[in-house]
Amino acid sequence: MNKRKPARPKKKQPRPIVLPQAFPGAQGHADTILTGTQTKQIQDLIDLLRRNNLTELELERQGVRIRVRHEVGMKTVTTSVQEAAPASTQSGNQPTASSGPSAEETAGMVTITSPIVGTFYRSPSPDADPYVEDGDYVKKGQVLCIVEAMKLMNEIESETDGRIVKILAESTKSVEYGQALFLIDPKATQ
Amino acid sequence: MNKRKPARPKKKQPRPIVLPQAFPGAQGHADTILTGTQTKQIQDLIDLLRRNNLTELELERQGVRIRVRHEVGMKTVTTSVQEAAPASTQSGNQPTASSGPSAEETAGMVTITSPIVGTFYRSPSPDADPYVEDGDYVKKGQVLCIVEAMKLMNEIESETDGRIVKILAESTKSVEYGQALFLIDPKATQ
Amino acid sequence: MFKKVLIANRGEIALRVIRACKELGIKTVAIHSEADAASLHVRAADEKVCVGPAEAALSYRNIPNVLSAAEISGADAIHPGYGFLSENAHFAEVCESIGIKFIGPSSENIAMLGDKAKAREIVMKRGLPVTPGSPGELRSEEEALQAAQKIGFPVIIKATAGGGGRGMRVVNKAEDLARAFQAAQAEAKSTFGNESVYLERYFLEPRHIEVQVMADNRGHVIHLGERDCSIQRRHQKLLEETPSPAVDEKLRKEIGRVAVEAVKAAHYRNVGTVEFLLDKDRNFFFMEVNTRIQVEHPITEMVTGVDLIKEQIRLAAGLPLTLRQQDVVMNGHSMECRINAEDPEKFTPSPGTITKYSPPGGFGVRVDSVMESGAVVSPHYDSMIAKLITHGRDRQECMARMRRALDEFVIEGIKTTIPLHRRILDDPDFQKGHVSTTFLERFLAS
Amino acid sequence: MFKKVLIANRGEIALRVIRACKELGIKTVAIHSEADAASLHVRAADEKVCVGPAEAALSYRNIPNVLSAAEISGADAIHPGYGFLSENAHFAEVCESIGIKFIGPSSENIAMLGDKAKAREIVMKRGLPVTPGSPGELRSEEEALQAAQKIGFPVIIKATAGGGGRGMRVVNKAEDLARAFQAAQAEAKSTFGNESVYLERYFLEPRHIEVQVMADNRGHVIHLGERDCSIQRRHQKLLEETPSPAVDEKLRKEIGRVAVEAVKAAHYRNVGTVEFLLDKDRNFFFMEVNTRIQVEHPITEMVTGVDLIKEQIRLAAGLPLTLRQQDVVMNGHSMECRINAEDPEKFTPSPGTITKYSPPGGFGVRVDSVMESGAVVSPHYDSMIAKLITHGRDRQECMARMRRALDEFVIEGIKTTIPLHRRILDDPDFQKGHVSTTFLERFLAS
Repeated sequence: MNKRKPARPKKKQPRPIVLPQAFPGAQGHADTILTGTQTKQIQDLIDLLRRNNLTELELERQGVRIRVRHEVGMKTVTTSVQEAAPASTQSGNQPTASSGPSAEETAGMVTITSPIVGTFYRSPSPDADPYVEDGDYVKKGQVLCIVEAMKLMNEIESETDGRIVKILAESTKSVEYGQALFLIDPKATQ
Repeated sequence: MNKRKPARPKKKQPRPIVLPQAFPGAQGHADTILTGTQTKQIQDLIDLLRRNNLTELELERQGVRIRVRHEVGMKTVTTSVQEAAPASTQSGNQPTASSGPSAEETAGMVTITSPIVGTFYRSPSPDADPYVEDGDYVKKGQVLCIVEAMKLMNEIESETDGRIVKILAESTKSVEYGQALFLIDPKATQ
Repeated sequence: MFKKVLIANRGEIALRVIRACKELGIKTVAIHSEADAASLHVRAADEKVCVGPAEAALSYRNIPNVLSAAEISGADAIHPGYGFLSENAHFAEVCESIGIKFIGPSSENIAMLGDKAKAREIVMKRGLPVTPGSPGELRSEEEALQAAQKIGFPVIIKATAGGGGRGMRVVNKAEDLARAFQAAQAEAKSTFGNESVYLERYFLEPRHIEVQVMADNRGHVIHLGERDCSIQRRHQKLLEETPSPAVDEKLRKEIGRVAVEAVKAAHYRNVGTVEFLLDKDRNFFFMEVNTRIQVEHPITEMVTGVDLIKEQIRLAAGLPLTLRQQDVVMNGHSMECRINAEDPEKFTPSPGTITKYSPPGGFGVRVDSVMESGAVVSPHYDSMIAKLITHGRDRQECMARMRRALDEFVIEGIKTTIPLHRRILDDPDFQKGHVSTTFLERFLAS
Repeated sequence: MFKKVLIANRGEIALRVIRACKELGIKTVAIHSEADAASLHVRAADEKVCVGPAEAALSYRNIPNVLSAAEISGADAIHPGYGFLSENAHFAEVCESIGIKFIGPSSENIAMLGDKAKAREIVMKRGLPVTPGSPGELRSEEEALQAAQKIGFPVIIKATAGGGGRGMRVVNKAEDLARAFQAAQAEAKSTFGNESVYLERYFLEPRHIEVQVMADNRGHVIHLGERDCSIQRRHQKLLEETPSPAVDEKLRKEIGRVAVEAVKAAHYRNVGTVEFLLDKDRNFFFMEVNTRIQVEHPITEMVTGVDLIKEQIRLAAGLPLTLRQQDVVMNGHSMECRINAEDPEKFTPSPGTITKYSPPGGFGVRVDSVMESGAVVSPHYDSMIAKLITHGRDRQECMARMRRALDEFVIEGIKTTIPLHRRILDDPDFQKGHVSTTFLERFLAS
């Protein structure tokens, strides 16, 4: 057995595609929309934003619309870039080039992020049903997904009761530390 | 005879003091006020100004007050710094650390600048009277001073009729190309 | 050769490794904490993975996350840089076990040489000179006196559990030993709860001399000359140079031979550094082996022309040394000033945003840094933000070049040690090369 | 040694000279036009004098103002850089006459070698190889045929008053000569109003090889190896390297010897460059002597470790050479890419404000430039805004390093030739070192 292949049974999915620079979640079809040069240009926009202390910077070009927000009262560059990251991450799930959910959309939502680096799986095995689907109502402590790292399956639980508003990562793809996985509306009741 | 000494008779003035960095006209007593470090700090202020597209930047410290102006609508870095230069130049004639004449003061005035690099003399010889004094009325074409360069005495003439409002350079000191020598009020009539 | 290398580090050394990989045609994966997302080392890499929050223990030292990042990115090797996981034998071992090449020595090398007593033992067995000291704990004043007389005065009594100068006593003559022994024991007990003490030769004004070595998998070992790292503050190196003003061609050959022997005795592989104390009479004593690339490696690169990071990668890939000892030629002189984000007089850290950054340039000047205008110096990590390295035909030219490069270097928004380095460069003793590890202490006191 | 040097130039070469002066402990005076008041070269100097408006003829080439600036600032020497007044024999002569040292050769050297026919004559007299050609103007077709048959085909007919390719005809065989002769004469007459033509050997794919020389006042002359400057566009060098891929140790010795002989024949002093054509059969022919420091001097500095600007200053101060020929050792390989503010495809100038400037760094990378974020590239001057120089142990490493340095170089707000250099570095012929002065033309056409 190949030492480096995780010992996951019946695994048929392709090897996770590597995270492209500056777009941790922009995978699959999104790759064809955002080339390396474009992601660099976007990084430059982020730089531009933090240097100029802007609150928002919007760019539309060749059908790709990028929107980077910067909260008033931000202290450091680092934080501002972190703020920007989820917006670009979400474009990975929207390969038709619309922007990610705006701050208005995520207001009041709970974002479940990955606590480790690894591979994201929506179901306990390739043949099984996903743990949760869009629109499902979940309970605090309910398993939402698995992130596999070092051959270990780490179950990620919901931090809140609520309804799954959006699944932000793609099954079998790699996720970074802090990457947004689920958007949950805690105010939604069944 | 020393080849490098200009062949000016009865010359008793000390050899011109060298122009300190960033303060072409800040000579004599001004040297003790503005050290090399301070001029660098002021250069930094100018950099700050042009980077930030400010209209004015004022600094008061240890009795030295520096004021740098920036006209609205300036296009290039270069020009903005040139704009700033005359203000600092004038501090050479005001070793008591006041700022140069403001834009309001120079409005409507004609500035006579040096067309060459050389040594400024207010009189045809050390024993002679100055060509002009503060407050004198002058005619267009009247000799105002001499700028000596390459052993040649270049007479600088007034470009206008008017009254000498201010003499901006000190006799026997060196002047750059473009350095302001006299401020003349062309509207003043005798 | 490797196809893709993950760099398990941050800042200038991460960028240094990325540059070497690019020149070798190897793809790179940067890891970063949340605090470093905007760092130049992240943008310079082909790919990047966030491995944790700002705290290094949870990100750069987080072994599961670092290894997962290597797995998901498909990296076939990991370069650990210096610090963080670079001398962690367990990490190297896990890398080996999952088939990812650790770019450095074997985990056994790291474990063995990380135990300073063991390293000393190996080197002593080979008949090489180590700092003279008591074999172990001293049980009585008599034992202490015996050991001291064997070694010769002055000696220093140290707590075996010690550190930070506590429980230490310097003794200049036999009649002072008994009292110092008791005092050291008492202080050791009150400070560390353990009265065990030992004794070593005390060197008055030693130099810290280290020798760069390279070893391939076939057992060939060469050295690339010495570095003089005597300008230190509290064991933190501030300024390094090569060649050492105290080492001539004969001594270089001798100390180089001992370094190579020591490394051979340990069956060491890859790039490493053997550290020595050099006393005023030009006797040298083995101290330890550093099993990583060191901060000050660039000065050796400048005089030898050898890219140590590329060699490290090549050696880790199993390639043989491309140089024989006789091919190593030291040309001219090189110095490195470590530019730290610190108050240059009080040495208090000075994190913050760099409002203006303009590095020096021109002939013989090298800057290794990820700083730029707008970059943020985080309080979470080491304060070193840039390495300024100069090279000249001789020490004189090298110093003159460093002086003008320090004058050119513009870093605004935070305080840095640039003014301190200017002062050191202006010091007559430093200019003459008359330095020791006590230089900076006296210099700062004056 | 001089106390204070005025630098009669602008941009990167002015900064280069200021850096050398600082390292030698010499005060500096920058001159500048009104357009350059904010330039880094002005801020880097100890003093500065504005010498005129933006137009170079009225400022940097304005001899009275430049000399007055030296007088009022008390400078005892003037470094002319390259371009502007650097090869102006009259300027050098006036400097001499007023007791200000011109850092360069004597005015007689400049005048004599500035006359290309004269330089050729001196070198021929010494029995050294010059490009074969007709002795002077050709009066008739018969004279032309005689000369061509003596030299051998192909030949090129040129207008004596010519330039820019007008009045030129390449002739491959004797039967085509008569018609080409008439056509060239006619074109020369219509273009320059002077039908006088001459004839030279035509080289199909020559290399431009030049040899760096240094001569002191005692008649000692050495050379520092060659530079290959074959990558040119319309006689403008774009990329230079040393050693030349076409020159081996034997040829280097031979061409170096000829360069030294040529310089001795001209009683030349200070630093200079002897230019040669190298044909495909490795025959070389003297072309001319450049009596100034050249743009591409850094690559020679990188491989020899010799600071050419400092040597230039020392030699001008009357000091003897510090090196003998046998002390000159070429270590590794070096290349220079000239970064111009130009469209990389159309070569149209691209002046403007640089919005972001971030130079590459690390081992083996040198940048000579006065650019910075916010700097303005003026349309009044040469478009070269930076020189990117790399050094490696061999040509392969040097190229890999250049490639990654080009990738790292960020210049925004204007167009630059960086993309063109990337393409050249990726070209298989270039990578093999198979280049000639016709390389770029073909490269751009493909």
